[in-house]
Amino acid sequence: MRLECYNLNYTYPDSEVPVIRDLSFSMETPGFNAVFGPSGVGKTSLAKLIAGMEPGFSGKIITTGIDTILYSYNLERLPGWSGTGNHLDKVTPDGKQQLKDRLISIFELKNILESRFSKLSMGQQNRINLVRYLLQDFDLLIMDESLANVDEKLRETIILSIKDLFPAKMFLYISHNLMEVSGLCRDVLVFGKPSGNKGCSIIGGRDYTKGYQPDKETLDRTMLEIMNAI
Amino acid sequence: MRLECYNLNYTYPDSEVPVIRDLSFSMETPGFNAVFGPSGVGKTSLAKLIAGMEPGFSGKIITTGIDTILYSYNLERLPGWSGTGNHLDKVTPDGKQQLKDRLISIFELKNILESRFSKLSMGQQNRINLVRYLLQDFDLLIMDESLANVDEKLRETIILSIKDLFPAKMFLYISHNLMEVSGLCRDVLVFGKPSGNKGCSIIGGRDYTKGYQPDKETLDRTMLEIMNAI
Amino acid sequence: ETELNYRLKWLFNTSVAGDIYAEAKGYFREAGLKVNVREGSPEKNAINELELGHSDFGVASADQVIRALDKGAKIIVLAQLFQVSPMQWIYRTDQPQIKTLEDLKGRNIGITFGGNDETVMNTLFAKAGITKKDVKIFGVRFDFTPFFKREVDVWPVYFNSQGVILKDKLEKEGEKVYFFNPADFGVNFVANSVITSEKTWKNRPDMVKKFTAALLKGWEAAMEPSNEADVLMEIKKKDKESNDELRRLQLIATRELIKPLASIKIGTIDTDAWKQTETIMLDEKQIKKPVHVETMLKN
Amino acid sequence: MLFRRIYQFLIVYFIGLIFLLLIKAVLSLSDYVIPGVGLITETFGQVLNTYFFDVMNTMSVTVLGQCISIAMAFGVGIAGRKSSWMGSFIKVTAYNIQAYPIVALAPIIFILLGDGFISRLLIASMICYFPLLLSVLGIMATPVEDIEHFYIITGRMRWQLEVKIRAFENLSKITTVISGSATLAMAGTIVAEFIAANAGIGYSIRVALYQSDLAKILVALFMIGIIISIYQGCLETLGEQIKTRWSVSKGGNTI
Amino acid sequence: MLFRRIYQFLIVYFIGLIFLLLIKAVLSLSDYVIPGVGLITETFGQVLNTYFFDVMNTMSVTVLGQCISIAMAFGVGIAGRKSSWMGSFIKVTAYNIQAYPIVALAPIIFILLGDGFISRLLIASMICYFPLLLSVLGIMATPVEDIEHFYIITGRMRWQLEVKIRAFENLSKITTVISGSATLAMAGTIVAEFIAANAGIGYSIRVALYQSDLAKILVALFMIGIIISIYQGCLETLGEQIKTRWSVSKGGNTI
Ligand SMILES: Nc1ncnc2c1ncn2[C@@H]1O[C@H](COP(=O)(O)OP(=O)(O)OP(=O)(O)O)[C@@H](O)[C@H]1O
Ligand SMILES: Nc1ncnc2c1ncn2[C@@H]1O[C@H](COP(=O)(O)OP(=O)(O)OP(=O)(O)O)[C@@H](O)[C@H]1O
Ligand SMILES: [Mg+2]
Ligand SMILES: [Mg+2]
Repeated sequence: MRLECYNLNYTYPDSEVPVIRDLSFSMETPGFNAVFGPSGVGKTSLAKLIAGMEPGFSGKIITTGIDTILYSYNLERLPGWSGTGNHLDKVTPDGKQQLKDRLISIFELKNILESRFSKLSMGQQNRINLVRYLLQDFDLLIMDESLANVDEKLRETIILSIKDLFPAKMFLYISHNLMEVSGLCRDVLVFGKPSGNKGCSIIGGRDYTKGYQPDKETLDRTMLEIMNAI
Repeated sequence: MRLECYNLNYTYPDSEVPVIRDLSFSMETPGFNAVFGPSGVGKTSLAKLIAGMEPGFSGKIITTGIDTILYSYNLERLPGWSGTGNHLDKVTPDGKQQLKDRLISIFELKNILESRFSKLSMGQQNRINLVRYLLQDFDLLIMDESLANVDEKLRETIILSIKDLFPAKMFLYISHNLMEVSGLCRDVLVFGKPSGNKGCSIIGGRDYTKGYQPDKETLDRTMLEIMNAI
Repeated sequence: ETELNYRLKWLFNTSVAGDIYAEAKGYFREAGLKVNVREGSPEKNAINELELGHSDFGVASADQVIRALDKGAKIIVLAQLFQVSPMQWIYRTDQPQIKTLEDLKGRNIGITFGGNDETVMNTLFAKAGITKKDVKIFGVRFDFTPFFKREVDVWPVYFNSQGVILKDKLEKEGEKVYFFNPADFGVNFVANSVITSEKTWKNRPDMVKKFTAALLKGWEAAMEPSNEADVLMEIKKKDKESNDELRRLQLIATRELIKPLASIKIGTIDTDAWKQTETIMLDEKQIKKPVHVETMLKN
Repeated sequence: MLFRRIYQFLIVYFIGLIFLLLIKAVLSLSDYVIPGVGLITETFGQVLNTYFFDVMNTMSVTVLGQCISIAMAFGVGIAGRKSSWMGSFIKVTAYNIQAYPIVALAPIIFILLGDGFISRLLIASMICYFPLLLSVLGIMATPVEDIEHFYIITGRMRWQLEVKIRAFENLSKITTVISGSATLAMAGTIVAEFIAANAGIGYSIRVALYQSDLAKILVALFMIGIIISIYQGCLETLGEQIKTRWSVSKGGNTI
Repeated sequence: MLFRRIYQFLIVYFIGLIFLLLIKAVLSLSDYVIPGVGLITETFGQVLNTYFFDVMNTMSVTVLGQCISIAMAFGVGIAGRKSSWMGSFIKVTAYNIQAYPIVALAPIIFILLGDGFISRLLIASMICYFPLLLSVLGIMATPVEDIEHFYIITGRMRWQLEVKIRAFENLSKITTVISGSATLAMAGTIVAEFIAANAGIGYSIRVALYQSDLAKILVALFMIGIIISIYQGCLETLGEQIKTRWSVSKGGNTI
């Protein structure tokens, strides 16, 4: 099971400059992988191509063994006519009740299940949105800054739990947090600065799991490696 | 010139639990200060109280020497009928042309001034939005996760430049990035976990300025101090 | 050349043949007048226009005139166009003919509520001692479907316009019709007349005379059978909607009403009929007090 | 709120009346063209009672007609929201029928349905529904991407849900249009009565019009105005309550 | 697009016609109740030409009337968007005037304005503007907080800007309503002609009704339908272009 891209090129319909130029990479699944790079470099665009939301690219995206791809992002909203807990129940497939309760407790959402989405803080909105995606059936879940407004500590707990709970799934985590990406992810697809000539490369992260003992030195090395690839 | 709060209490109109309970603190201005704390703890709520956007709180907010308070946040949008550069021009007060050009170059926005806001990446949207606030006349600018979707490197450059360019102004920076808050800010108002009994405290950050030499040890100590206050 | 406006009561059609003809043949111009002949409707009535100064002359039915007098308007009647009221009822010949008012009993009769056919029919009922229980009243609107579908037996029409059209339509389907004319039963409800405001009549008597003379000359000429082809051609220019044959039949019908006898001069005001009209309206409580309409009739 | 509506209506009405009376005075017109205060007051006394019941009669059709219109507008709006062939066909049908003035369609309606209550109701709803339809179409055709995305990508989107999401996000627009359309339903019913019925205020207006009795028309306008104000006031209050119930303020999510 | 509109209209029209003819056949109604194919075809040939020019005449007023309506709707909508006393007063006025059927107002309009072109135009715009107003009110009264916040907090908000922001964010709703309201303007003009004018298809319909000539009415409906379809097709194309120009898709910002 691999996610492979070959010679991907993409230009937005009403734009002239391509956002993605001749991108090729390959990632093994399952695993918690990341996409990293400066703002505006094309991470979201790539994610949408992989999720099949933007047609009209050239090149190949091969997803062997990956049938269901979900794309989630941090600005999504839940409908407002009832509490978020209610919406969560509605989209929980049969048999995943326990998983739901587990996630609610990990994501620290117990107290806000009664609230309407619009009354939540930004981090709460991020979390409730991500939970409903995790409850769906998927092979690959793209999380485009899905936890951007959550505090670092909780974010780490969440990511480690996701890795623990979904060992057989693939994740593509888009984040601007270098430490997180270096420490918690397996393969990191790093986008070089468009102005530079670095292109894209895949760098191995530390892929820590629950209860890890941080090894400062190797982590720093990975971080440096990633920064150099930009 | 100080920003002082005494015995602040606030409960949202349609809610029962107070978000802010008996909060008192005081910050000297000018300076680049931060508000830090777990998601959902009341940072945004406090910011809105200070900006005068939510009436109906009890307690006192004293803003001596602070006349104009602006509140910016990361989900704001610019109107869509013309390019972002055009909108920026429209809201640039006379005499601030140079500052505008300066900021555009620091924020790396040159290439996107022609684009409509909706076509920008999230980080680009964050940046163009913040630039227009910096061009206004203000004494205190609250930045509620205003750079949440920008990569860390650029974010640091931006913050250091802001400190450099606006030494006489006060900033309240709400962020989930511990390192940034510890290193770059002067006073950090840390919100304790609502479940805990820590309350709020002000912890001094390293307040680095342009061209700083990071001192790992003291920075780590500050970070620890902040984490302990939560 | 004096320019003035003349507001008709209804749309251009054959029943205003004389008005069209007077203008077309230049009778007004000969009298030194330039007359704009304009169509009317219930919403645009001549009496309002006279007062507002939008028109100088107009056509109104007697009930309108009497009502206006009752409300203090100053109206002068210059000529009575219809000697016989065109306001009649049509019914099919497969129903017994209405020979006496008694024959109305048991019929399903159409009435335009608020229209003057209601007033006329009520008067007829009163005359014959018929109560609302003896007949079935049906509220009429502008479309004829209920009559076509035989839901109503006796339907109010303007004899010389709609009457002709309906007669023609039914005849095409092999059905014959009768007309029920209230005048045959002693109810003379005056219809269209030429009017002007008292002010105009007093201040510009010359112009009034010239206008009336030219108009009536137009009517005389239009009703002259030998001019028929020419008249029809002039009408056709204004009323493109109906076909030639219908217009010819309408012209014949109009002649019967405008000039029932060769001896009657067109425009003659039938003072008794006016008085009767006023009496009827007073009885029907359409006006509050006598208005002495006869004092406003200036032939 | 309701009270405010009523006295605001009274202000409007009396400004209009004074304006007419001024014209009467300036041009020294007779009572026939513009009735004087005396005549209006007298007519008021005479017909107020009758007209009140006439308007109430009309109101009963109005309310029903409005309900039907709302149902029709949502039905057609939902069916025609897609830019597919069928959606466009439904729109063309709806639009074309609307372009026909009701007076032209009335004969056909009467042939098909007779001229009873049903025709009156149909005409009223036809006049009222179209403006509703336009709003509903506009709302239903605009995606709310940040909410709909989840349901689309997970294959959970059903048309009912789509409609619910879009309606909820535009709740205040919808309540504005619905409570505003009450006046259209009223006007529609009156027109229907004007051309078809033997009852209701529309019928009374027709009679007054035939008799050129402007005083009666002014009284009718007064009665219509006051009752529609009350009705609308009630609708607005109801709308507010629905909004609060269904939880309002999609805004607030961040600011 | 335009072509599609036209043939879709033809389908609608002929379905309606066949339906009528079926009723005629089933109930064996005579030609004077529902005209037969022969009579319709014959009438078609006779009046098609005249009616075409009548409809074009009507169209000229329609277009002007629609422009005025749009201006009026935006004027009143913008003035009445606030929930202040004045805003509510303007709304009450607009709503009440709308509740009055035009037939009841017509005599007053004629008294004030005479029966020329102006009255005709006024009546047409009054019928057309109200539905537009409802949409505009709904849109103008709903804040777009994430865009407006900056301008409000920096004290830069002017009503023009507010209107521009809200209009732009709801552009597709507004174009739907505007292009849809073309049919209302048409219907309004026809009604105005019906009661006021001596030209246009409304006038011809009145004459045909007076003559009880359903065949002519059917031809008139045909001409109206086909021309309104073309007009609307053009408006929609224009709307699309405006949307593209003013840059569309407020959505897309993140997804
Ligand atoms: N719909 C669009 N049309 C045209 N250009 C677009 C569109 N969306 C994004 N772009 C441009 O494509 C580039 C890449 O955008 P993308 O959103 O993929 O960046 P990103 O890597 O996700 O950045 P960020 O970290 O800021 O979210 C940007 O320069 C952006 O301006
Ligand atoms: N309009 C509202 N009505 C009721 N409760 C609200 C409202 N807005 C926020 N809250 C609640 O108040 C609490 C604090 O919210 P606030 O947005 O201030 O948090 P925050 O510290 O900014 O969090 P984050 O870091 O996630 O943005 C949350 O529990 C939230 O659910
Ligand atoms: Mg992105
Ligand atoms: Mg917040």
